[in-house]
Order: sequence, then C-alpha cells, then structure tokens
Amino acid sequence: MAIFIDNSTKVVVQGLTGQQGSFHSLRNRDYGTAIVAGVTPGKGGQKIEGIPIFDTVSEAAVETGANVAVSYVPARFAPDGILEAADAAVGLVVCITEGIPANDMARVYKHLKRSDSTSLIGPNCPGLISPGKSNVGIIPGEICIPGPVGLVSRSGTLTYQVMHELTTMGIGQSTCVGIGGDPIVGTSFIDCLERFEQDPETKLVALIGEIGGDEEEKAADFINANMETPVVAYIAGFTAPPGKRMGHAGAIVSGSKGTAQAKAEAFEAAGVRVGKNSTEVAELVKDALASIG
Amino acid sequence: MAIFIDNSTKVVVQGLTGQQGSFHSLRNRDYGTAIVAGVTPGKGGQKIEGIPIFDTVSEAAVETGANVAVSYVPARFAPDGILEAADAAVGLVVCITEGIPANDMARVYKHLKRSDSTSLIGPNCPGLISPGKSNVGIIPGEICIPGPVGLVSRSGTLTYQVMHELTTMGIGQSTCVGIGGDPIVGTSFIDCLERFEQDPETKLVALIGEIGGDEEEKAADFINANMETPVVAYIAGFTAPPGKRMGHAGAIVSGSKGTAQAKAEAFEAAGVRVGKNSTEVAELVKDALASIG
Amino acid sequence: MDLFEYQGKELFARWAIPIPEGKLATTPDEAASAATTLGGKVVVKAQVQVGGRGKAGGIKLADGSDETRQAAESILGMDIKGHIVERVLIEKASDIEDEYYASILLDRAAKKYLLMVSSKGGMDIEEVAANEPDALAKIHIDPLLGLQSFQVNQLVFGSGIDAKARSGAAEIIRRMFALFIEADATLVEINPMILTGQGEVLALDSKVSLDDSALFRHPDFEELREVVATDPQERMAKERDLNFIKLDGDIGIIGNGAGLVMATLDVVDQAGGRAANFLDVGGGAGADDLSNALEVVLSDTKLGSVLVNIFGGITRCDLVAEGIVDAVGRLDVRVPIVVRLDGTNAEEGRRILSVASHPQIVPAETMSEAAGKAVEVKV
Amino acid sequence: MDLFEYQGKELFARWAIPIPEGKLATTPDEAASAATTLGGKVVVKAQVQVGGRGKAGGIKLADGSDETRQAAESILGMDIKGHIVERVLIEKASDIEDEYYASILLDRAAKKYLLMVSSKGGMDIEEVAANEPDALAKIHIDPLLGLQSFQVNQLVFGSGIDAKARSGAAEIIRRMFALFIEADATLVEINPMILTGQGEVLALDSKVSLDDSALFRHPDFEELREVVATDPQERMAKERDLNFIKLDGDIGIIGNGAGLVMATLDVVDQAGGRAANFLDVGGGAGADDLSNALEVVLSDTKLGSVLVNIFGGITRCDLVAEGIVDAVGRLDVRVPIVVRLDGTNAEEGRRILSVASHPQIVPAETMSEAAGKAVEVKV
Repeated sequence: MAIFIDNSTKVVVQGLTGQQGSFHSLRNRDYGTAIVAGVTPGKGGQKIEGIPIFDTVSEAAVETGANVAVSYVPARFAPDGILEAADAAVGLVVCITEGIPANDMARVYKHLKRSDSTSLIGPNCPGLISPGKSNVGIIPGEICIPGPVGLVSRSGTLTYQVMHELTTMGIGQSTCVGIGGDPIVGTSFIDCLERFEQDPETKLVALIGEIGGDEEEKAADFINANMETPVVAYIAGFTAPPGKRMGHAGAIVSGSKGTAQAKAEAFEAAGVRVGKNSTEVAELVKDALASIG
Repeated sequence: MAIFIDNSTKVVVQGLTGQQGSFHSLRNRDYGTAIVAGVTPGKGGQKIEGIPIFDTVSEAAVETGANVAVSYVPARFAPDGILEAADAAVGLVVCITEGIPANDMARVYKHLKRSDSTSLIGPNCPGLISPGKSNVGIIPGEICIPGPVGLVSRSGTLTYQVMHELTTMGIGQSTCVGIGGDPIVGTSFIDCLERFEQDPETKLVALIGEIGGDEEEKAADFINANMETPVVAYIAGFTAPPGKRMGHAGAIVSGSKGTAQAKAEAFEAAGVRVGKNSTEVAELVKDALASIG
Repeated sequence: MDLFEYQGKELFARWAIPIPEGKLATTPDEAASAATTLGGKVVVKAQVQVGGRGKAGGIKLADGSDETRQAAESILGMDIKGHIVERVLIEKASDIEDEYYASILLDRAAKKYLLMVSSKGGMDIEEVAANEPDALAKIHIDPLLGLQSFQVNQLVFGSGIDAKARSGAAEIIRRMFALFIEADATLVEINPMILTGQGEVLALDSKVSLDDSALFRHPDFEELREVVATDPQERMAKERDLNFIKLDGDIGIIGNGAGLVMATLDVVDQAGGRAANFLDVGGGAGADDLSNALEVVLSDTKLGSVLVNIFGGITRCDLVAEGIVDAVGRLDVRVPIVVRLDGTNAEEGRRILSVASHPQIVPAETMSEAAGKAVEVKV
Repeated sequence: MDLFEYQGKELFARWAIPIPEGKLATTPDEAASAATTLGGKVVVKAQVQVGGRGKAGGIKLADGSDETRQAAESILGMDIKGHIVERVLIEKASDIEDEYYASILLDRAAKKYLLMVSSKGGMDIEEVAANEPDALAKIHIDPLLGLQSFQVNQLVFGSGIDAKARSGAAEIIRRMFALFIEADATLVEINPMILTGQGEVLALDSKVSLDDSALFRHPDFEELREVVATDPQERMAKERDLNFIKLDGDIGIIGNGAGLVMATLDVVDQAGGRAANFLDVGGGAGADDLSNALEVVLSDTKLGSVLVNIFGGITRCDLVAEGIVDAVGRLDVRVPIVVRLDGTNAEEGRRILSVASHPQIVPAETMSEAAGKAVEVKV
C-alpha cells in the first residue's frame, strides 16, 4: 500500500502539450507511472509520445479510466482546470501550478469541499511519489527508495533534501506528499496524517512544516488526539523576520502568529520530536524507526 | 406529534414591524403559537404588542431561544433574510414572501443545501399549521381541527378549501404544510412525505399538487418505494393551456411536460388515488381512513 | 415576460451577442426604407410570440425595397395561430453554412441552470434530444459558481459543431450566460445559431423570457413589457395589478389564489363549461380589487356568465361582497354572476349580497354547485 | 504587495470609500502649496510602510502653508524604524467625533474572508480582541456567496458603533468588500474609520495589500508596484525576476525553492552567522539565473561571504555551476562564495567548479558544512 497513488494509478495530464507538462509527465512515465491521457482543448485526437490527447478531461476519463489528474496549466487557467477535473470525478487532482490568485482558490476550495468526492493536492506543490509505484508531479524519483516512512511537506526542494538524507541513510519512503506552500491548499497536513495512520506500510511519518498559518499547530493537536504512528517534525523559517513573505505566499509571520518557534513548541507539547535541520530530522527518523524495531 | 412545528416551537418574525408581519404574527400568537421575537435592523430594543424586537436574527435567537423563523420581508430583501435565519441556525425558516427572483432563490437554495442544518419552507407559501399546537404563517387556524391527516400542498387557498372540506366532515389534520408555488422552493413534497411517514400521529397524507415541474412525479416514485402511510392526491390545472403561467411562477405546462394528466397518471401508477376536485379528495380521505379503521 | 424576437435581439446587442443587421418596421413603407438602408437581400420576419411562423408564410426573402414592401404588406396583419402580426423585422440575409442550437434556462428539477448546445439547429430540440442525442451537449451550471470555461469547452466539443464555429460559439455561450444572469432571464434560446460562409457565428433568431419578479432590478425593461401586453383585456388587468390570463371559453372566472382559480377552471370544465379567463385577485384582496376584477372580466363581450369563487383567509368575504355590489352598481351587467363565498366573514358576505338582491347575482354554497350554476345560467 | 497609505486611498477613492481631501508631496514646497489649495488646518503624514509613525513624530498638525512647509521639512527624510520618509500626505484635518476600526482579509485557517469592525479605533486590533471582545464584531464571508446585507448588519450592530455612524459604516463595509474582491486584495484595513462632527464616516488611514499572483488581472496596478519597491537591491532583483528579500546580516544566501532557502537561513544562524538576504532562484533555474542572482547578492557592499545551496530536481547542478563560473568571471568578487550542490547532475557541477578553480569559490559537501564554512571564511 501507500497513500493517494500506487500501481493502480492512471494519470490524465492537463497541459501535456506544454513544455513543463510534457517534460515532467514523460519523466513520470519513465518512472513507471501510467500516464494515460493528456488534455488540450482543440488538440483532441493527437498524440504526444504515444499518449492520446483529448479536448476535455471528462472525455479523457471516460475513454482511459484515468483516476488522477495532474495540472501544469498556467495560473490564470488553473482554477478552471481543477474544477474540470473535479467535475470529471477523477478522484484526485494534483495541481503543480504556482501563482494562482488567492480569491480564485478560495472559491475553488469551497466548491470542492461541498462535493467532497474529489481530493485536491496543491496548488503550488511538487506533487507526490509512492516510491517504486507511481510518481505524479516534479519530485525527482532518483532520490527515493521504497520503505516505511511517510513524508508530508509544504515545501519542494526542502523535501527533496530530507528525502535525500533518508535515502542516503538507507531509509525508504511509503509516500512523499508535497501539499504546497500557498495560503489555501486542497489537502492539509491532517488529511495526509489521517491517511498515513490508516496505511499499514507507513511505520513513521516525517512532517516538514514552515512559518505561516496554523496548519502545523492543528497537525500537532491531531497527532496528539488520533495517531498511533510516531511522527517527527521539522520546521523551516526560525530566522524569518515578521511581515516578510518568504517566497511561498503562505510563508509569512503575522505578528506573534505563525512563527517556527510556536509551531515547534506545539509539536513538542504533542510528543513529536522536532529536528533543527534536515540532518537532525533524518537522525530522529532513524532513531524512532530503530525504537519501533 | 406533528411535523416541523408543535408545542415546543418558538418563532422569531422577520418583518414583524411591517403591516403583513404584525397582522399574521399576532393572529398566530392568538392561535397559541409562541411568537418570541421580531427582527428589524435599527429597531432593536423596542417592543410590538409585548414582543421584543432585535436588530439581527442571531441576537434574537440567542436571547429568546427561537427555533423557527418566519419571514414577511419584501421580495428584494427576502433572500438575505433567509440566509440570515440559516446563519443564525434557527433550524426552520418559513418564507411567506412572494415574488423572489428565481436567480436569487437558485443561489440561496444551493447555499442551504450545502449546510444542510436548516430547512426552508417556501418561499411564496402560506406557511404551516399543526392544529391545536402551533400556526406559523397565514393559514386561517379556524378551518382546522387536530386529527390524523397530514396535508402538503403547493397552493394556498386551494389548501384551505381542502382543509375546510375535511374539517366540515369532522376529519382533523396532524400538520398542513404549504410548500409554495415557486419553481424553486426549499422543501419538496418528498421532504414532507418523509416526515409524515415518520410521524406516528399521521395516519394518512393528502397531497395537493398542480401543473408544472416534476415534483409530483418524483413524489409518486417516492411513495411507491418508501411509504407505508396511505396517500391520496389532488392535482389542479387539468384545463390549463400549455405555455401560460397560471399565477404561480412554477405553474406552467412546458410542451408535453408538467401536465395535470401526466401527474395524475404517475400517482395512479404508484397506487395513489387521485381526486378530481376538492370534494372528491375529501371523500377519498374519508374512505381511506375508514378502511384503516 | 416573453419577448418578441426583435426585443430579444436588442438584448443580444447589448450583451454583444452577434446578430444580423436589421431594422423593425410596422408599415410596408418602413420595411421598404429599411431594405434600402440595409442593402442587398433581406429577410422579412413576422414578429409573433408563437412557433411555426415560417410554415405559416410569416418569413419571406426579398431583394430590394419593392420586394420588401410587398413581403411586408403580405405579412403585416396576418393571423398566425390567433396572433395578429403588427411588426416585421427586416434583416440582412445571411450566408448560412451551418445551423446550430444554443439555450440556457433554469432547470427546476435540478435547481441549477441548464445550458444546451446542439449541432442540429433550426429543429425542435426535444426531437434532437430524443433522436440524435450525440448531437446535443447538456451541462448544468452551479448557481453559486457560475459558468466555467471548461463547461464552455464541454459544450462546443461535445455538441460536435464544426471546428470553425467553436471559438465564435464559445464566445456566444459566455455572453448568453452573462445575459441570462445579469438580465434575470428565465430562458435564452438561439435557434438557429449559424455559421456563415465568412466564418462568423451569429444568432439568427432569439427567444428570451425575463423573470417578472426581478423587474425591480431592471427599470429599463418596463418598456419591453408595454409592448408585450397587446391584448386590450390583458392590458386592462395589468393596469389594475390583477393576475389575468385570457382563455377561449365563455365563463368568466374570478378567485383568490392561483391554485384555487386553477381548480375552479377544472370544476367548470367538469360541469361542462369552458372558462373565458384565469383571474387571481391574490391574497388579502379588498372591495376595490373585486370590483376591478369584475370590470375586467365583464369587458369580454362574448361572456355568458361569471363565477366568483372565494375562500377567505386573509381575504375577507364581507369586503369581497362589497366589491361585487359596487361593481354591479356601476357597470352594465348583462350576464349572471354566480358567487360562492367561504371562510373568513363568509356569512356577513352572503348577507350583504342578499341585502343588495341584484337580479344578476346568483349565490352558491359550494364550489361544485357554483360551477354547475355558472354553466346552467349562461346567457 | 503592500501599498503606502496614499496608494491605498487612491484605491479607496476609486471604490467610493470616503476619505479626507488630500494631496501627496515630496518636497516642503509641494507640501506648502497643497496646504494652500486644501485651506484650513491640515495634517502632514509620513508615508512609510511601518507602524508607529505617530509616536516617531511622523504625523504633524499644521495651519497654513508656512506651518505645513515646516512640518514637511521635519518629516521628509526622517528615518522611521529604518524606513526613510520620501513622501508626505497633506490632508485636510477632520473633526473627529469617534474612532472605529474596519478590516477584511483572507482567513487561511477558515478558508473564508474575515471581516472585522470595532467601536475602538486607532488601537491595535489584537489588543481590542483580547481585552474588549464586546467592542469587536467578526464575521466570515463565504467566498462563493459573497457579503450579504445581514452580515453588514451583524457588523455595525454587533460592534457597538454609534447609531449615527451605522449607515455610513455599512456603506464603507460594502465598498471595502467590493474593493477586496475586485482588486484582488489580501488585506484592506481602515484604522481609524472616523465619525465626524458633521455625521460623515471617513477612512482616515488605509492599509491595503494586493495579491501579487492576481496582478495579471490588473495591469493598471503595475505603477503602484514600481513605487513600492524602493530599495535599489530589491529593485535589481525584481528586474531579474528573482524572489529576493533584504535582511540585516552579512552572509548572502542563494538557493532553489523557498523552503530550502528558509532552511538555509536557519542553518546559517545555527552556525553562528546572519543572513544578508533571502534569494530563491526558483524551480528549473538555469546558468543565467544563477549568474544574475550572484550579481544581485554581491551588490551588497557590507557582505562578508556568500552561500549557494542547491538541491537539483528540475534544476540542473551543471547549469548552476556554469552560472557561478560566469558570474565570478564578469564581476569583481571580493568575498568567498561557498557552494553546495546536490541532486540532478551534482557531480558534473562540482567538476565544472573544480576546473574553474576560482580562488573565491569554496566547495562544501552538505548543508551544515556549507553553513559552517560560510561563517568561517567571512571577510
């Protein structure tokens, strides 16, 4: 098992005919992911490297049985793309696109929560990988190996850093999910923790947070109340100054809220050990796995 | 028992300071209904005939424990009033107001269905009465007596006509609900049938439909599939010409759809006897009650 | 409120939905001068709110002002299924390469907007739905979310319209939706929507219904309404704020509440009569309303009798009776008026009528009895 | 993008939110002439994007052009918490009867908009929330449904503002919401919102942040952005499309990905150093991006060293190395550049750097080692 994606995953790509979409989707396919369709209105009937293109997602889903959509379309078209994938009932939508206006996402989020039949990962996220099974998005598959650690993160390259350190130590991963760094993302830490808790393959979870918002604090409460699976955490941004937006639209410390310190304390209060840097996190994971036996 | 309203009902009136609102609400109070509050922004702190006025519904609900809101506010303000009552979580909103634009109701309906914690009866309806217990709206209480018949109708005065005939025959009613004649109303025939089916006091249901839409057909299917309680029906508009809007915005025959004939046939196919006029319906009710014993 | 084709097209123009160039004419001379202004071949189209005007000879092609004048002469004044043609629309003839269909309405069953596009235009859409479902794309629009671009794609690709027409059709769909919402329409239909030889997509016909309840948001639509209500009796009712529909029988009907009036029509039918109209005086009607209602109904010269059926709730039967007495006093009443009063203050009402003892007032106890009498006493 | 008070008020004016009459001035003479035009008493307000300008002497009352010139002279050029005052806003003095607070922002926890109104204006709203919760009304707005009238009522009645201010405040709330949505703002705050002796309600101050991601919908906002980016190094980064934030240490930081760069700042701190900046070259950066990034970072004359921390994914470490070699070749590099490369093509990248063997390039194996070295080699 794994969470969200596995060997049964069939992916339809929104924006496959674009530069980013084709580059990463072909990499995903090389990894072994079933990329079954692309969608570009007006290019229906064509093929890209053997992958059939459709005019609409619903047509693609019906024809190919795709159960995951991944979107690389430009920010101004991406909200419509998410809604289209949800409307086609593909079940999981992964939106890699960054720079979607917050108001657009607020509306999309509200709409998706009403229907509840579609999970959205992202936007502004690297996607997710279940090592050895399926890779959807831009995470480099080479730095992962299959194993017992579930990883969930708001960040991209920082996640790679942690995955790399784990892999270097010989510790594999069940699924690594980049939930995205925007103020509004479809899937929260808690959504992933819930799934990891249910996944028999995941023996331990590493959570990588960052400044801004209160998702880490909520995750700490959730872990405390609901999780048997051990969790270790890492927070980026201890030295970030208040009021500055640190790259991610969501990464901003407002007043006394959203600081890395507060988040680390929340985790520690919930019995979650917090690493000070990526190397320390990897060490904590190693220790915790050893103690599980 | 009864459905929707009974002795525990406490009503907040939106538009109590208006002419219609005060007239009917005082009549409702004379009937024995607990009219606990009125809402008129800017008149908070005043009293109308001993009933305290508040600036907002939420304040009124908190202060008085109101669990039903009834609205008499003008059509252009009524959608906002429904949303306000839903936001204040009063549980049941009865909107008497007629002439609300269809687009406004489409939005309100969608919003209410998302939250699901509030039932709306109406708009453009006479309200409802549980004889001897509570009367909310404009139905004349004098023409009812308590008894075993549940009554649900899209019409106003036609309902009075049927109630009157039943009462004259000595047959009482558990609850009479006017669901309203607009194309979009909050509570459907089925919603009421479901409740009547669950209500031990209701031994038989009389359903009064009219031309337009397909709510009667859906009700017939529902009765066939889910109801033990016997139902008799009556449809108005056998002689209505196609394409003309018969008073109610919802009462219009489009092409071959929505005719009284089609509705009557749907009911008969579901084993529901259909009266040709109000007297015949009352007779059918009497016969059916007699056969229940 | 159902609009004429030319009124719908005025709205199309305001919402930037492309239409053929055209002009309205009420006389053959106006039509001829319109043809001159437009130049080239034109189409002369009867403006009536009923289907099948083409088959009835209400649409003619003409070349030049003389032919146009002749066409207008033959069409103006024509009776198409009971509708007299008072106006013709003169439009530049289009070079039609293909015909499509597009519409939007409120689907009351789904409580959502329903958008439909078909590659088969100029036909009855219910027929297309039944016989060629692949040529019809239907989607529902969430009222809170509104029309999304992907839905426009689903319509243009799903309906199978020509690739050349896609972008033009997509633009029209977006604008139709904007018109539907912003003008508070209940129906916007374009049949046919055409692709021209020049690659343009145009609305060749228009069918637009507006939500009467939303007119308060659109004071500028009042003038559309004035044109729409052409029947003198209907106009008279509108001026008196009465809910009136003309029917083709000879028994005038007055009641309170739409459902009760519909039921009254049915009971009259069951008694072997035919209603001359539907008239709902509404809730809480007073003496003036009743008096006005009788005035409107009695203005129909083909009338044989009148049935007044009132169940008092908010409406008080004593006031109803006063209104009737007032009306029979001030009007020349040549037919019997059967009156049935029940509910609030019914006894007092009956007393008032009996005191007035007007020869044309016939009291009745129940609805069925009233219907029977109305048929019986017809003159 | 955070706006200056006067820019926020320009938007207020466009969305019909009442503000005092005012003029912007960049010199004492302009200020004096503004005072003359406005007439009467004026307020001279420093335009800086930092709180506490009042206590710092950045707001002065003046009567007539001479006093205004003097006030402007003392305020222009002032350093308020590191912000140099380049502009003053000259506004007609208001007759303040009461002070309130109003704001709207996106509440990321609730995923809804949060509207707040308080009868306690001119104070820190978090303090009001903590100490006088009854004076603060908060409501969430559903993004699909939008602001409803009843919610406006809940705010004006719930906050306990004066009855005289209710209708003016209600109107401002509606317009704030329209501005928030239509301009794609992430924050609109009015503190204080005042009631004047004449019964008007005005926005006396403005705090507006716009969503950078939505600027494509607002090409006319580009000019606001030009004024906002005043720091020369930040402007240089913006021209090169780099995500840059100026900090106050002496170690320049370059990395790929916001999370990784934040983590790099932390590791430098743990190693006893202080970062001079945050610079994220983004995903898929090429040689030019790296070369540009180094140019921007090295333009800081107070720098002691630079740390380049790259984890290659889409980004290729060989291209990163080429960019570094290019930069050290064309720039006058006076500080050591510690480089750590990992991930895609890392070995090839390290080889390129080693071949170039530039005296200022210091290789490192891991993030921690790199941070340690960057502190160690500082000049």
